[in-house]
Amino acid sequence: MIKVMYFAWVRERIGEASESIETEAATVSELIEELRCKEPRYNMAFSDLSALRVAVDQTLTDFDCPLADAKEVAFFPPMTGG
Amino acid sequence: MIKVMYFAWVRERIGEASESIETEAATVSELIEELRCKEPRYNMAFSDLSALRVAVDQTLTDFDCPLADAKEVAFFPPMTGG
Amino acid sequence: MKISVQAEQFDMGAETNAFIAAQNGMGAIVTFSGIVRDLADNPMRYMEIEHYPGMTEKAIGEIVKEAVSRWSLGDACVIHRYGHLHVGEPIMMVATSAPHRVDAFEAAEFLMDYLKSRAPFWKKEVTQNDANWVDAKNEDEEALNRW
Amino acid sequence: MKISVQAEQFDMGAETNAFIAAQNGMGAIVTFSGIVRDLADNPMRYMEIEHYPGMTEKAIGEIVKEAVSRWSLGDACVIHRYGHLHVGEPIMMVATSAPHRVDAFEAAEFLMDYLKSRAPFWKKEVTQNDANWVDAKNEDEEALNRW
Repeated sequence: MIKVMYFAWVRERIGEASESIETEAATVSELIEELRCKEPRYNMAFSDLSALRVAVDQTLTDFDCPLADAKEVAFFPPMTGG
Repeated sequence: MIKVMYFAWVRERIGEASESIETEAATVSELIEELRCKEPRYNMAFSDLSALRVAVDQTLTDFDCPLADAKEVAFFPPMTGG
Repeated sequence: MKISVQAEQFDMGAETNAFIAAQNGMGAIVTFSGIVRDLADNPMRYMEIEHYPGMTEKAIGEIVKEAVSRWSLGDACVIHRYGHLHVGEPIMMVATSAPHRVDAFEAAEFLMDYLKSRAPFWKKEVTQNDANWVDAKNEDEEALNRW
Repeated sequence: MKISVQAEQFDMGAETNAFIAAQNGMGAIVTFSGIVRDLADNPMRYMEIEHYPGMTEKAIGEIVKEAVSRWSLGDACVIHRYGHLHVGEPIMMVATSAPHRVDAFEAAEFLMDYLKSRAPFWKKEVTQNDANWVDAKNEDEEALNRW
């Protein structure tokens, strides 16, 4: 079980802030493919990966990142702090 | 008559903050030569011109600056504000 | 080394004075504060800032640690708000202290550049008619290249 | 555009808040303050700052005018003290406001670099045993070359 979190417009498009997912995905990319197949709202949220960023266990990383032992994966647009 | 002012260690070496001087000096350099001839304390204060800065009528300038119409000439070390 | 991620307003002047009072032997203090600006075309009702609790504090902590390792600093402070903010309110501040001004300035700019693009905050501008997530700017991403 | 050359202490926090309160539509505020540091080897009794009344205000005014012409600023403020100052007291501050952070930062650094070497102030450090005029640093003169 992995906790998957969504922020900003990713959260709004998917319609929830977080969910627990049973997955065998070995990488972030594989997890994204699984999610896109679930429902159209996921497919839409993940349609342009260049507009998305990912953090695994609260560390910013890229889509190749392996998920072995990962507890928390978060998807969000580029950050706009400051 | 020109008002000549001294600041920081130039003031301390010469022993006064300002004086009025009757001069025909055409430039700052000529004024300095006149002052150096006055008394040893002036000669000492002006012995190393690379350690001095000059302002004519409250504007930083260089030793070639003409004194025609000048009302106020000030000598001081490099500034240390901020 | 104060890091605070908070919903509450804060008083820039009071935070500045508290930061300065805690310094010892530091000749240079730099502060930056970001203020909510109104939109050019459409009055903003409020700004909503979302963040990623847990990761936010961790990311800011790492950015501050990096600044302290790169410059000769006495101290650094980061305060960043989330939630509902109104026009004119402070969004965030950073403060740095150093023996000399170049370190204090550079470290403050470094902190700001990284907080902009690497701390998990997202701004939404809410007007009478609509609500838009603020787009990240290319120039903010490019600003990281100078460090 | 506040410029003050004064003997009196000032309150950094209060000045920062007053500066921010006077802004309109500015997203970025930068402040710098310089604090009297003690000497490494010898406790300082006080710092004496001499200045050139008249020229000081004029020189600072020209430096501020130059900053306003070079960067997109909302406002700028310079406060600089003279006379007797004690360790830990603020010597001076600058504040800048701008729509965007890069302008506010660069203008504040420009103001500091020019105030250091082009405003007629001279610092003297007075200890129990002696009193020394602070030497201008080559690096401060060189800092002007980047602008």
